[in-house]
Amino acid sequence: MAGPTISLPAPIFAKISPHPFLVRSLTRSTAADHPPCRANGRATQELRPVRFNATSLSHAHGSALVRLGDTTVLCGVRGELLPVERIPQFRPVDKEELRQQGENNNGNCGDAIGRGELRDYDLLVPNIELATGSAPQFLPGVPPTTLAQTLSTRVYSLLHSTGLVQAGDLKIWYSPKEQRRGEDVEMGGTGDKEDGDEEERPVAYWVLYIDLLFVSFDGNPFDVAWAAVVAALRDTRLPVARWDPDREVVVCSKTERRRLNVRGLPVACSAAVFMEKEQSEAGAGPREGGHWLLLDPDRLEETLCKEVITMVVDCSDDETRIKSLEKQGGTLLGRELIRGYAGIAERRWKEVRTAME
Amino acid sequence: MTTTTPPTLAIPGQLLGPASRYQPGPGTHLHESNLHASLVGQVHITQPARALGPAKRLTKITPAPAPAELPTLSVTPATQLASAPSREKKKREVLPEVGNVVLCRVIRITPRQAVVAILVCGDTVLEAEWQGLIRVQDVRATEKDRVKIYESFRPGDVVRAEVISLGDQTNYYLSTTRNELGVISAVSEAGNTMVPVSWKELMDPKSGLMELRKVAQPQ
Amino acid sequence: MNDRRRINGPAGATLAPFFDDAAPQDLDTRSTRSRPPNATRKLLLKTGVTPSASGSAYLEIETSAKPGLSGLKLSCSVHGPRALPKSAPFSPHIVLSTHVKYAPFATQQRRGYLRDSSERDLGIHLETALRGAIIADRWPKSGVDIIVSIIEGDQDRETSKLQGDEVWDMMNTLSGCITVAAAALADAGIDCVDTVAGGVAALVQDADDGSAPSIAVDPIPSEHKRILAACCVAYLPTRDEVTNLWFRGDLPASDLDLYTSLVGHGIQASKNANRVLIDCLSGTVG
Amino acid sequence: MTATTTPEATFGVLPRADGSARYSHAGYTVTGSVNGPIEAQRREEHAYEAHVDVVVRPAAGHGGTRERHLESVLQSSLAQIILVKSFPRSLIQIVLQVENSPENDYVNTKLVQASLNFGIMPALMQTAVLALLSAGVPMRATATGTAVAIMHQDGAKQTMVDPSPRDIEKARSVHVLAFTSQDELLLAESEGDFTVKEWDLVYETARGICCRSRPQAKEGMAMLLDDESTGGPDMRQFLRSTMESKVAADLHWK
Amino acid sequence: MSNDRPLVLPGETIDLSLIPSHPKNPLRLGPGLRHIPPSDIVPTAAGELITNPVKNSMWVEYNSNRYIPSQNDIILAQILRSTSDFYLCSLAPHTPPATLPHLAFEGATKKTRPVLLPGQLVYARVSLANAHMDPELECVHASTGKADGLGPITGTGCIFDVSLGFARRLLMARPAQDGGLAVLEMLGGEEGGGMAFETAVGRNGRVWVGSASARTVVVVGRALQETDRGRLGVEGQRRLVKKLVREMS
Repeated sequence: MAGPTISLPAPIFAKISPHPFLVRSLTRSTAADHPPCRANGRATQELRPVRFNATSLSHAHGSALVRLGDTTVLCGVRGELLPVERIPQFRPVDKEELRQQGENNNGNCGDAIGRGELRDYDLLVPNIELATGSAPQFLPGVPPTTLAQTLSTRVYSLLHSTGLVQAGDLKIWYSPKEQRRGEDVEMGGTGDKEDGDEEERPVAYWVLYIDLLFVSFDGNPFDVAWAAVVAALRDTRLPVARWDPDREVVVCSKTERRRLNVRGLPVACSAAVFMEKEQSEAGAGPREGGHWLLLDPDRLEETLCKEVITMVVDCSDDETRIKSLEKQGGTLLGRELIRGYAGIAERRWKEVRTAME
Repeated sequence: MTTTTPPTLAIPGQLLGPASRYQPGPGTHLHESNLHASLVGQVHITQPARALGPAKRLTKITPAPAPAELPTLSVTPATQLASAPSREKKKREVLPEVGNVVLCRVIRITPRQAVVAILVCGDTVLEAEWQGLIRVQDVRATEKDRVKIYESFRPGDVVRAEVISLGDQTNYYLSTTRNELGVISAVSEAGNTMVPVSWKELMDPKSGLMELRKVAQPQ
Repeated sequence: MNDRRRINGPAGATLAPFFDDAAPQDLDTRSTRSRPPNATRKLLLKTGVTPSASGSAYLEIETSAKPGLSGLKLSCSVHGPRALPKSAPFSPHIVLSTHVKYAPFATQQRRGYLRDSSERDLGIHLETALRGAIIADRWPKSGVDIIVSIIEGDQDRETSKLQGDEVWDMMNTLSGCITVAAAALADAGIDCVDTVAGGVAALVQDADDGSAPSIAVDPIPSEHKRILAACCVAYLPTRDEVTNLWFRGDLPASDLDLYTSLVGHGIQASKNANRVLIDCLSGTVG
Repeated sequence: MTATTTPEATFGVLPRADGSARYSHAGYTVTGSVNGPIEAQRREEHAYEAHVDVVVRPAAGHGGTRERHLESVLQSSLAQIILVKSFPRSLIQIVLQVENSPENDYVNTKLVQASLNFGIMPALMQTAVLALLSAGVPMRATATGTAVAIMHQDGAKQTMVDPSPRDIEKARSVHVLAFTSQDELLLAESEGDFTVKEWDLVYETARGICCRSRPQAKEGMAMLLDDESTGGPDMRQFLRSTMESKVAADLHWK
Repeated sequence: MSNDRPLVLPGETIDLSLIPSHPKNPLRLGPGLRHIPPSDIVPTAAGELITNPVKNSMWVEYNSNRYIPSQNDIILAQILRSTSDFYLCSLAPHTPPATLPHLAFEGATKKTRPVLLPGQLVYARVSLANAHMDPELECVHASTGKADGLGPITGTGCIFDVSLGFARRLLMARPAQDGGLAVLEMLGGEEGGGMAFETAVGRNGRVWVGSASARTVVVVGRALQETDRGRLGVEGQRRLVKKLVREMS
């Protein structure tokens, strides 16, 4: 809207024609001293600082509150017990297999067993709630929107593909020998004969309910949600649990708690592609006019962009590993741009790690 | 009854002064012949000479219009003050009212009417989007019977219009009959921003093609 | 039954952890009330926690000295005034809709995703409490959504055995909802005749020796042996009006003034909350 | 791989729909129907463009969050190649019914939920494109897609095209890429553990399958798919020859 | 497939040699093509690229089922209901209704306008079709004021759905020669024992068959639909007609 709307005050221009407004702020510098930037005052490559706030939720085993600009997510992790007899078609994995798994733990195939358990028994249950009044467009009291379902699915999928949590940590064993030693006295030692051959066996699993509550929504939900999941899992302390053969229940210690060991630190970094020219059928294709890669887009920018990219990287080891890549909704991000994007994701990883520690 | 001057800051329910000495403005209400605040913010006393800004349907508050000479008390939310930094500046929502000039975007057109989303009311950017209608008989003042909506508005156009009625449950009724009202910005079928050439024509500078509109006379 | 819009847990339901060394003497060693009977717990209130909303507020009741005793944590956001849905009929005034939802991890028992009856009750009580405060006819043809998320319920983690506590917890929760919603409404700039706040008072029995029960404000169920009755009051201080009153339990018929004085104490509690509310709101201006 | 290595497609399998196609490849068979542009319901109506609605129905059981995710990925990609701006306020509906898939979706007699299904994405994408073409929905371009996995066998890396679910289980990383007929990267989804170098390799492989420039010499006549060069079918040639035979049949009277 | 009618897919670049360049007439683009300024012409559908050097026009020939209204199309519409000053009619299932002004009939005035009931058929021309509005219809030539065959359809008959391509062939000046479509002539000729019937074909893929004998209507309708679905050549059509006639008698 070059012509007439220029005369209008900025906020009104921004409201009636947001796309041209963003184009203008990206092309014209408001003052000599600082270059053109996004409508939100950020440079195109500028990410909002991420903040991790300590939370104490007394009914959760782990929690985290993550802020990214005006997007705020609260994550609560809560463990509940799943006795093996409640699992249809439970097939126990014996110690031997696990030992193998332990050996080539870095190798991929070993994990497969554990991963299988996590998936087959649904031990990880992440869900994202947006309908908390976090933004005007999310109406309260309605079932999860496509966005919420998509986010939950992406978190679930990444949880499994990254092997952040291992089934071993969620498994509760019963080893009769160890537990009986104390009891031998009154059992008169006969016990060993009867069930000496009784093998050490898994009796239950911890199921982790990972619930994400959006307190405030201003774009880029996945990066924040994922960061909150990782932080909450690192904060998680599960009660030490053992099998009580007499009462035939799993009992937890009130005092003793064990920290979950979270493998690696995968960090998500998202961006959106903003086109100078809104694609029109009569006019030329996307190639006409300039474009900008807007890192960590806010709510307004997300409504003005179609093409998005999310890369999840882990730089804990010397070499940067990509854990997930999602690019869709456009044709502008080609091979070169995606290659280059890895560098941006690395930068983000460093920021998040420092913020987390 | 206190005769002290009104406070500078007010909280909803707070006593501001007697109705005998002030008349209620935005952000205030009458209770037992006293003015009380109904918003959080700074208290302003406007002398009658100066008319106040977007009136908040005073008729609803005072059964009988108070004597004109009384100064008006109003409470302005902090977020609305000029002092507030522009980043946090979140205008408090206002409603379109009869007589307001609004800016809206055309959503849908039929032979009978253009459906619009009202985005700006007076100089206030609205948080919510209120729906409005420009009926074919309200497009222009002359040759009303010859008006064709399709030759006056297209979806996506930004239109300056005047509120003529509260309308039905969903729509405000708008009019563009005055010269300065009508399309203020539009994109051609080819996707280029067009420039006005007459009161009923816009031109795509790239292709040179003309398109018909009810064009607002530049102010 | 699988919820197709969510990621579901195991088919066979899971069990909340069962604590072994949960000493049975728990009941006796339960904390006793340290505050005087007419004192409320410290309230923390903050507006503008959800920038994307028209108005918002966060409320927290300070956790008492005893560890594991969780204080109430509420987050409220207000959206509107905005256009009513197309289906809605014409309304000459603003249409209020309130939603109260527990986070799944907010209480002892893991909460479901669908609103249950207690959450609906809270919503209804909250609506009536607020309707009395809002100047509705300033916003014809518009609606406002008030959404309260209960991040943490007012509940003792350890006292799983004490049944019936839920009811009394809800009283405290509701009074919190009312106060936090009032702050969020003011933040949204929706005209109100006054600042409404919630307060709770209860008739409690602390000794077994049949001694006369006493009245305590802002009660924590686990701090009292028995709660006979309680009421939650939504009160407008400058107007001296009660916009909503919720009473549960039963009072001995012997003392007829008991009810009045119970409500009176509720109002006292509400006034305390109101002071915090006013301080919080005054902080946002000037 | 037990399943067909060369893709196959048939058209008009659902005569009631504006367009339809059944596509089978790598063990997946998907039937797609397209209707539109038709009148959209108010709530899903876009003022300035057509609403592309994608519905994915799994082979077994009801769709869940995983299907919603697949739908949104396909939706955002297909909306790029359909000329949506030409049909404001209207609806273009694409229903993709998975007829059969090599993996068994049931573990412990319950549906495996949520985790992304990379194997099936190319089949869904290809079916949708074919159904759109058969419905004559105006499009900016066509698209072709494929799945590639990186396997680690005794230390050695190797890429595998159209991996089976078993392979995907073992794979170090799995990738789905789709290109437009203008050789632009339309969709890229990857999961697992890989480096930029590895992704480059994957990109090359996928591009070879999706964007082989069509031999001008054989231009015109439908031909067999040459399957040797990059160890994968030539998707673009497949698309072209398939459409060729369909158009020829439609215009038999000429 | 001969190379003068090459297959094109959406987005493919068209060999410039194929684009007709007539000295005087401006280039006219038909369905299945879009012009991208300044000079690109790109297919939007999969089909055969047809060019007409004389008319200096080009389009993509393909068959489909979804009718998209375009100006001056002759269509068969069904009245849905009447408003104060126009009728709402349906051109195809699941599409927004088209408007037909009460006065858009030959010699129609406020008093003399024809009264049409829901369900009734009209043979009409698309007078306005664009992306932003629901289509508008007329049963009279705006310039001449004459109906030339347009208007409400009277007489006993029945409506049959066919593919859009088939409808276009029926509308050809010489269906038999240009469209390979002789089925109607046969039904009327000796193969069909000289049936008596009339048809009205709409570009929106609808054919109305009218006849005194209900049986004839059914036979003609079936003949058309089976020719369309079965993609029958002239020989096939002859066999079909014979078969139907046999079954009938």
